[in-house]
This record gives sequence, structure tokens and C-alpha cells, in this order.
Amino acid sequence: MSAPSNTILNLPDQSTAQLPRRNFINAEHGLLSWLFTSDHKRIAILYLISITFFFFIGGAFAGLIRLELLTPQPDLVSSDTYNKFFTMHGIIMIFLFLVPSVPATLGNFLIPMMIGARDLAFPKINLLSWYLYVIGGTLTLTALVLGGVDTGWTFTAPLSTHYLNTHVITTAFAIFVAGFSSVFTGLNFIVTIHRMRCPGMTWFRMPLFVWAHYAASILMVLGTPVLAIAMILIVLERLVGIGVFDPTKGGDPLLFQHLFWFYSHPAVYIMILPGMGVISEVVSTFSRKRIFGYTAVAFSSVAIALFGFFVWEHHMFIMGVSNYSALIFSLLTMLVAVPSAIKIFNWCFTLQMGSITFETPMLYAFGFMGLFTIGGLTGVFLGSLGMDIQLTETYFIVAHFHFVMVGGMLMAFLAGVHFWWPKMTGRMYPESLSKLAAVVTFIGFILTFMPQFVLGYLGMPRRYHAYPPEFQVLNVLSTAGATILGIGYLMPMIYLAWSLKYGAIAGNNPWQATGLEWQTQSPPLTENFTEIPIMDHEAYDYDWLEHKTADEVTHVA
Amino acid sequence: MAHEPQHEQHYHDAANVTNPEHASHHIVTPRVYAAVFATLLACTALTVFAADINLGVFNPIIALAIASFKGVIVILFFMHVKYQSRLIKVTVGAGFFMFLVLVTMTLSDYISRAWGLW
Amino acid sequence: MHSAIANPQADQAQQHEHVSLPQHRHHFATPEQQREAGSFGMWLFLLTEIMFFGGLFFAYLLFRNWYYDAFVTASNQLSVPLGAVNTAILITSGFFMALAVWAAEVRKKNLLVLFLVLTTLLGFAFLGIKADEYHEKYEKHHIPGASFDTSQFINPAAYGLSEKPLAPDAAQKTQLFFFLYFAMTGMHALHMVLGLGILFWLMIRAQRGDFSSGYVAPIENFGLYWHFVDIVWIFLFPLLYLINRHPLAH
Amino acid sequence: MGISPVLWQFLVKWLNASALFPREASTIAPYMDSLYFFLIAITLVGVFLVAALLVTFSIRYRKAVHPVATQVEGSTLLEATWTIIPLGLFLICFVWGALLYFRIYTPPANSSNIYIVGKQWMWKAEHPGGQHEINALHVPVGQPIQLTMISQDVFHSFSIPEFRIKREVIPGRYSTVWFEATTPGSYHLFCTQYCGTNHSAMIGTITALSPADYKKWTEQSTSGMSLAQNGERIFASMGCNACHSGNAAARGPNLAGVYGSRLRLTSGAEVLVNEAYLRDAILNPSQHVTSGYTPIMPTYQGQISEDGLIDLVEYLKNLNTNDRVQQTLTTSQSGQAAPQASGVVKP
Repeated sequence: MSAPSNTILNLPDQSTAQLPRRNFINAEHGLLSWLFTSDHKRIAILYLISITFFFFIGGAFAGLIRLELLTPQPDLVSSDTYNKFFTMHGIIMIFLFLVPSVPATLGNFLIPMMIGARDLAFPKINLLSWYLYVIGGTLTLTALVLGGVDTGWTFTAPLSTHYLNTHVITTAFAIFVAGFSSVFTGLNFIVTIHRMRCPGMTWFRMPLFVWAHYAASILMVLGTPVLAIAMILIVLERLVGIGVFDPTKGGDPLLFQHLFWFYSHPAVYIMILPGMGVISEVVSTFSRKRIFGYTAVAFSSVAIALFGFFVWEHHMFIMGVSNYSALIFSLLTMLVAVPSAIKIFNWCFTLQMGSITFETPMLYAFGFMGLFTIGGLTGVFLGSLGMDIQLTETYFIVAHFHFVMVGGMLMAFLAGVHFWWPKMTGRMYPESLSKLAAVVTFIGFILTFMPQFVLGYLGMPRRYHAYPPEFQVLNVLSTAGATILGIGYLMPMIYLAWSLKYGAIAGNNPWQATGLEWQTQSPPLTENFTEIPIMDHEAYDYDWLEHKTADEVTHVA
Repeated sequence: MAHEPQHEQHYHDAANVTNPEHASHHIVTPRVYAAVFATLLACTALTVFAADINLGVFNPIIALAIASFKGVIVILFFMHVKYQSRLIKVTVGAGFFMFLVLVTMTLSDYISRAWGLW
Repeated sequence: MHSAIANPQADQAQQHEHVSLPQHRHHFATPEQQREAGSFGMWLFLLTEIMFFGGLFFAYLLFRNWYYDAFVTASNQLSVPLGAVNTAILITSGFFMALAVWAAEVRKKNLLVLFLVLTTLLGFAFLGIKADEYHEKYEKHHIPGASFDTSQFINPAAYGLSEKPLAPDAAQKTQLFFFLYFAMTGMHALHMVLGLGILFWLMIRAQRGDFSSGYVAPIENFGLYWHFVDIVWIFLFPLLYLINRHPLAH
Repeated sequence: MGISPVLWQFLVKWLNASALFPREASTIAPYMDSLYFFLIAITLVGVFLVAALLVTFSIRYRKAVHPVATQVEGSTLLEATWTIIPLGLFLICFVWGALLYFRIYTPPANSSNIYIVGKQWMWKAEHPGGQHEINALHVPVGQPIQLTMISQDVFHSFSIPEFRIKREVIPGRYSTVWFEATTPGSYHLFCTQYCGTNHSAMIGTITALSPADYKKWTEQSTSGMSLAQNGERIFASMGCNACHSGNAAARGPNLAGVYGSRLRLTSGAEVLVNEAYLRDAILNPSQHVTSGYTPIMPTYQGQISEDGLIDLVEYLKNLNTNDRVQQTLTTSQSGQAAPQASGVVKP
């Protein structure tokens, strides 16, 4: 700590640095060694590749949607095609990207390492879960290739059950299968976190990343099956035509809404909670400081998970639910906003008295905090009953959930990927290029989605193929922003691939972070640790790190 | 065969302080199983019998009470939850709690729909 | 706190040399940890099953309250004796499964195999009776869909039934009952079929002696699954078969 | 160098239209806007607070200035502050929003009713006086208008952004919303719930007219037969009058003046007869049997369109006496053989 510098980056001497001779990547060779692996780190890499693939497919659809909306006239594609575009964009981004993004890649890779375990509790189920994901993804692509599906990702009955002739059954089945992938991931995490912690790793010594995943896993395990049954009922309704959701036969279309949102609201917490975990790690590391109010942040994750189950009806406020019931759900919605506010302020105050550096993950984390604050507070607009009437089903809601999901979750995902990239691959990404990407992403994002808030209050409905001409200016701005955003996402894709071969050797702990995953070699051994560590300090204990002797590092040269 | 559930030869790993809920294993005897089995059969007979008497609103309540009782003893004895760690007990509870949340919160809509005139 | 590395495996190996089993997976520190993780994982899986059936149970609850008369009449078409016998069969099957877990724990291989066989046979008996009930529904046109026929509910006297006749609009709602009946019992039967498949695999392994040396986790966890399937039926039976069995007194 | 002409054109277009907020054209709009501004204020304060904290701390505690971090455990007081203050603000949003919600979804007693039927992909508006409109709605200014809406197929949503109202149009159930237009002019009508292929073409124009203009429009566009008259015709042709004749010995209950009354059903429940009840009683009669009557009425599910149901409902709403019912009945009985045995349960 002599000369003050602007970075904590602590790389080994690059002239002599070498990747560890034995690590999980070179432990075995050949495609089959990957496809039949039970190593959580390799499965995480498999997930990373597959979700990146689906992210760019989903992103391509987003691009096409924005391109169509450049002009008010329905000129680029036909209405049916447009409807299929946004349906595919939604289904792929939500079920195949956002839900598994952080948990299945970073969570899978890091949770066992963070709690000092050799693997997840059920490695084979972990692999099964990846295969289920791939099957789900393949079925979705099948539906796409066969002609697509145009239900919207919400599958609203009776539209999806009686009035459409697209590949609803294939897609519903795809979501059913992908859902079980998510159930098994969540189940694996819960058991691992309960049962596999190393000696000394008490609940309140766990990194907040693990807490956030624990909370998200509870939601996955308890929520997803309800989506599964809703999808089965949709399929049966289409096949047999029996009328559980058909009012002419005595059914109730709102029953589907209840079952669907019972999962799909908690699902947004499944998506955002792991991202919050990433931000906790990043903010702590780059301000060299324990997270302000660790316990509050940990419990707020669990509180979000718990309250998250009690608010689903706010998606149905104008759909003909009982007004009294709407009151209860609106009140509970206000309560669930509080833990998120706690987290934001705790992260802010973690910076206070810190020693802050501004590496790429930190820039993404700042982006997350700003955008998520806007996304979260605009959620309060929608939870407030009267306001919801004007805003729901318009571009306001589109902007709101993109602020939370893209501005929040995707920023967190990129923060996490950059943060742990040296750990996962053993190499550094190019710092200045990635900083540029972070800034480009942020600007592109604001430009894309800010105009949509205005459009929403002006009343432009979502899922519109054509729109009145006075909305054009804002739509053009949004499309322009989307172009910049697209560049912002392509850049990491390219330079991260480049860094696999040409990046600087990272060494064990380039960020001088405190997590157990950083105390071992990069990339780690297949068995993570040569010996099971003993946790004898609190999480984010930078004093411990400073006084740690070299031999405490698990290392095989 | 049967062991007392606590403090016998099963180890408590001093290093593994992370698992205080660590429960020792308990083998349930066939005699207990047989008693539970007999109770279940008796309850089945009882529920069929009770269904044939007209008790008004109490019919479904009694039927569900008997079914719940049967479910609980299956969970406690056949599924060994009685001898399991608190974690497992909480887990089982959480499952039924979430089911009740699904039912009651959804019913809050259905029940009160008719209250207003809209 | 200088020695941050310990070797619990070595410590535990000293304490518990007898627990070293071939089924012990490398990433668990101890077999006990493995066993607890397995059973906890199974319980979490059963939680997802509760929520999965929960959606159907809620749909049933809702429509039963809305269309009570139709549900009563339709429910009276189900055979209580068959349902009760099936309940008894399933409970007995569960009883033998519980005994199988016991046999595995006390390492009695032949008893274990015997109990597994009995469990399986009773499982098949249950499915056989269920299939017979389904067939009867098929013959009476009570399977929801194009061939569904409500005339029996509108004019029961013509079919020699003492039921209260239903108005045509109410009679249509019996289709909802039968849909839920088939969806719930069908989903339950599907779980039974999967369970029977696993039972065969367990029988083969039990015969091989895999579970006679203290390694009982697969038997134990499958037992949890099988009992859960029992519990679902324990609720399905009164809900579907015994809604209101005294129509004349009503 | 000037602004490129394309960009200039865009700016002019945008600024000429409502730039950031839609026009306030109903009595609800100011209420909605004030809540909106309040929420925007909260958001701005929140965002500036977070941004200010981030920037200030980033500058003051950047590594070059503050090389060694000082470890702080947390502060219960601070954490309690940012738990309670947001909670308080959110609760204000809840109460304010709830009041507004009930205002928008509770029509005033003096509102006049217009029926809306949504179907893929058009809006039909039916005025009680018999004016039918497609993808258009003419309303008078200064008069509360209640919309009673239903969908023939899937979920639709009836949205008039300038009026700040929106309500889902549900298959199989009436939903209602109300507004009172304040400024004459024409406004957008959107379907905001995704409803299939031509969802974005399910739009229309709301024309708010001054009372005088509205009167003129009403007279010009009447179809000659009011909804109630149409309903009366259906009532006779479906044979409803055979049982609901109002005679003491009739098999069906007397329907004159039934609207707005409280009925006791055979199930023991007491219900208020409103539009929804009347519609449901026609489609699912066995669930709405008036106490003292037997469930012999057949269902008309699938036999009357939603428009026909609206006509019938409107007819029953205005039915104060059975004179004309009995008159029609006599004519039809003398004119031909016994009417269709519509009251009898079909075998």
C-alpha cells in the first residue's frame, strides 16, 4: 500500500506468468468429456455458451422489432410475423436467457467454490438440468423453424388456447422442460448451500452472492411447478378443448392468469436476485470494504423471495379481478419494493470510506445501481392501483421491465462475467476496451428505453405493429439507442473471445478479492481445492486477506 | 433395532460446525409401520362411512380432516419426518404453506369479486 | 488463525473407517453428508410436486364451489367401492414400501426384495383398477371432448338412476368435473407409472445386493416419492369420489 | 451548419403533437396526472440521491485520495432510515393509487350507459338509443358516461389515453369503466391487450362533442330501433314471454322492475340484479333460480350473440310493466300454434 494508484489490479509478472498446468479446462479433452462432465465448472461453461447463443437470437428479434417500429406504418414485416418476433423475443429472453443467466453460469461455477465445496450436491442432476435446458431450447427453436408462435410470452388464455393456429403446444412443452431445468438448478443450490458448506462457513459468513442465489432458488423450486401445470392445462385445453379457461364452457380465463403469474411474478425475482448477488461482490471488492449492513442485505434477499410470492395479482389489476383483492396485492407490492431500496442504499454506503477503483465490473455495477433504481421506482408507479390503469399494457411497462431486466440483470450479468472471467479462464479481458463497452451499453440503454417511458404515458400500447405517426420521433430515438446497445453487447462477445487466447495471464486473485473462490488457482482445479478450506473469518474480510500467508492458497503449479 | 433418536453412536463431526441441524439416523420398526398402516385403513373406512351421512357443510370438512390426518401420519412415520432434522420439518411445512398461499391469495380474488358491483 | 486448511476427510476417516462405501461420491466429505443431502434433495423435489398438484387442486376447488350440483352428480358416477379398494391397495403398497426401507436398513436382502415385489404388484393392481374405471367412463361417454355426453345427467331416470336431474347448462359443467378427474388421476397415475419403472430398477439392484451393506439412500428416497404419491391419492379419493354421497337427503 | 432536415422534421412533428404528456381531456385526467407527477418526483429524488451518493463517494473515496478503506460494519440507524422513509412514501403511493382506482372504476349514479362489444379486431359501440358504431364512439362533453363492455372472443382492453382510462374487456363477463369528457375533440382509442394478428389495427376514434352537437349526432345516426326495442323483439322470438309473462301462474318469475332489485335465490343467496346478473341468468339459468321457482329454464348459451344479450339486458332494464309482454304473447298465441316449448327442459 505504498504509492496510491487507480487500480487494484494485481497481476503476476507477465513475462514469466503461466496458466496452472492442471486445471478443470485441460483435465480432460474432447467434446465428450464436456458433454458427459459432472464438474459444475464445466457445466457452467456449457451453460455460458448456450445462453449466449440464445441471447443473441433473442437480441436479433429485438433488433427486428425495433427496425419495424422505426416507421409508424406496418411496412417491414406482416402483422403475424411481427407478433411472432416479439413472442420469440420474450420467450427466448425470459425462459432461455434471463432465468438461467446468472444462476446457471456464474452461480453454478461459483457457489461450490464460495462455500468451500468440491462440487454441487448432485452433479449428475446438474448435468441433467443443462440437458433439459438444451431440450427446451431446441424445442423452442423447432417451434420457430416450423413457423413460430404468436401468443406473446404470457400465453394469455383464451387467445392461446382457442384462437391461434401456431405452434403453441411445442412452445408450451419447451417452457415446461426448460422449467424443470430451472427447478433442478434451484434444488441443487439449496441442498448445496445447506449441506456442503466447508467447516467454519456459517450462514453469516457466506458471500452475499450465495445468499441471493439461495433466495432465488427457493423461488425456482416453489414457483416453477405452478407454471408447469399452467402450461400442461394450456396444452390439454388445446388438445381436448375442455374449457377450464373457456368462459363459454364454464371455465375462467383469469384462472390461467393466476396460475401463470403465480410463477411469472416470482420469476422476475429469480432473474434479478442473482444479479443483486453479483453487485454485492463487485461493489465490495472494488471499494475494498465489507458490504455496509451485511445482515440487512442478506435478509433483504430472503424478504424479496418471500414477499415475491404474495404480489402476483398486480399483473391483473385491470383484468377484472376483485377490487378488494387488488387492494391487498397493491399493498403487498409496495412492501416488496422496500427490500430493494435497502439494498441500493446499502451498496451506496459501502462506497463510503472505501478505497474505490473503477475497473469494468465496477462500471457495470454503477450502471446497475442507476438503472435498477429507475426500474424499481417505476415499478412503484405500476403497483399503485390508479396509476396502473393508465400505464399498464403500454410502453411504460415495457420500459419498466427492460430497466429492471436489461438495465439491472444484464448489467449485473456482464459485471459478473467480467469480474469472474479471470477466474473462469485464467486470463484477463482487455480493460480499456471493456470500459468503452460498459459506457456504450449504458448510453445505448438509456437512449433505447427512456423514450419508451414517455411513449407509455402518451398511451402507445405494447405489442403494436403499427402506431399513430405522432409517436414516431420517440420510436426513432429508441431504435437508434437499440443500435448502440447492440454494439455494446457485441463488443464483449468479441473481446472476451479474443482474450481466451491473447488475454494477460490473470493469476489467482487479480482483484485482491476475499471470496474463497479467489484463494485458489485460476482456472481452478477440477476438485476446486486440494484440501477443503476452513473458513475462519467473516465474508469480505480485507484484513484477513492482507495478512494471509502465501501457503494458504490452494495451488498446484 | 430401534435407536433413540439422539446422542448415540452416530458421530457429530466437530469440524463440521456448519451443520448443527445434523440429525442422527433413526430406523422405524415394522411394529410402528403396522400401527400406522392399520390406522390408515381404519381412516379410509371411516371416510367412506362418513360420506354417507348427511352432515351438510361438515361433510367436506370431515373428509378433508380425515385425509389431512392420514397425510400427516404418512409424512410423520412412513416418510420419517418425525425423526428428521428441523430442516426437513421446515421444508415440508414450507411446501404446504406455499400451497396455502396459492389457494388463499387466489381465493381473495374469487371470493370478493361479487362484493362490488363493477 | 493461520492454518486455514484442514483435512476433515482424514479426520473423519479416522473416526469412521466403517463408513467407507463404494457409493460414496468424492465431493461429499462424509457418507452421512451425502445421505442427508440426498434426502433433503428428495424433499425439495417433493415440494415442487406439491406445488405442481397444487395448481390442479386449486382449479378443482374453484369449480367445485362454482358448479357444486354438477360436481355432485358427476362425482356420483364414480364407483366408491372401486375407489375405496384402490385407496386400500395404495396404502398397503405404501406399507410394504415402508417395510422395504426397514429391510434395507437392517440389511435383510431377501426381505427387501420381497417387499419391493409386493409394492410393485400392488402398484400394478391400483393401475389395473384405475384402467378399468377409465374404461367404464369411456363406455359411458364421460371422457371430456367431442364424444362427451350429458344426457345421462339431464335425464337420469331414463338411465335407471335415482339422481336429481340437472338443467342442461349445469349438466355441461359435469364435463369440467370429468376433465379435472382425468387430469388429476391421470397425473397421479403418470407418477405411479414412473415410480413402477424405478421400482423395477431398484428390484434388480436389490437382488444384486446393492442395498444390503448399509447404503440405503435410493430405497429411502424412492420411499419418500412413493409415499408422496400415496398422499396425493389420499386427498384425491375424498375430493373426487365422496363429494356428496347422499343425494336424496340433499 | 444547421440541423439536418429529416431531424428537424421529426422535432417539429414531435413538438406539435403532445410532447411528453397526453392532453387532459376527462375529469379523471388531472387526478391521474397529479399522482403521476408525484411519482415522478419520488423517482427523480431517488435517482438523484443514488447518483449523488455514487458520485460523491466515488470522488471522495477513490483510491488515489483514500488509499486505505476504513471498515464499517453498518449502521442500524441509517438502515432504519432508508427502510422507513421509502416504506412511508410507497404507502402514500398505495393509498393515493387506491383512491384513484376506485374513482375510475366506480361510475357515478347519474352516468349514462353505452355498451361496448370487443371482437377480433374491432370495437362495436351500442348506444341505448340504437346508434351503432364501429371503431368509433361519440360521447357528449360534461356528462358521465359508463361503458359496459364485453368481449366475444379473447381478452381485449379498452384504452383512451387522453381520458386516462383503461379497462380489460373480458370474454364472458361484463366489465365497466366510466369517464366524463371535458374538451370536445377526437381522441385515440386503443386495444392494449394483445389479441392476435391485427391487434395493432384494433383502434378507433373517440369523438367528444358538445351537448348540442351530440344531440345532432344522435338524431342523425339512429338506426330507428333502440336496444330495448330490439331486445323486446328477441324476448318474444325466443319465447321468453311464454314463461316470464308476469301472470301469477307463470312458470318464470316476473321480470318487470326486476333490474336493481334484490332477489333471493333457491340456493339461499341474495343477489342484486344488475347487467351481469341478467346476462348470466340467461346463459346459466340453473345457477340463478329465483326462490320459489323450479330450474326448468334452458340455457341460451350459444344461441344469442353478445349484441343480442345486450339488447335483452337493456330491454329488461327498462321493463317496468308486463302489459306489452302479455300483449305480444296473446298475438303470437292466436297467430300460430303453441309457441316453442322453450320453458321445458329438453330431453
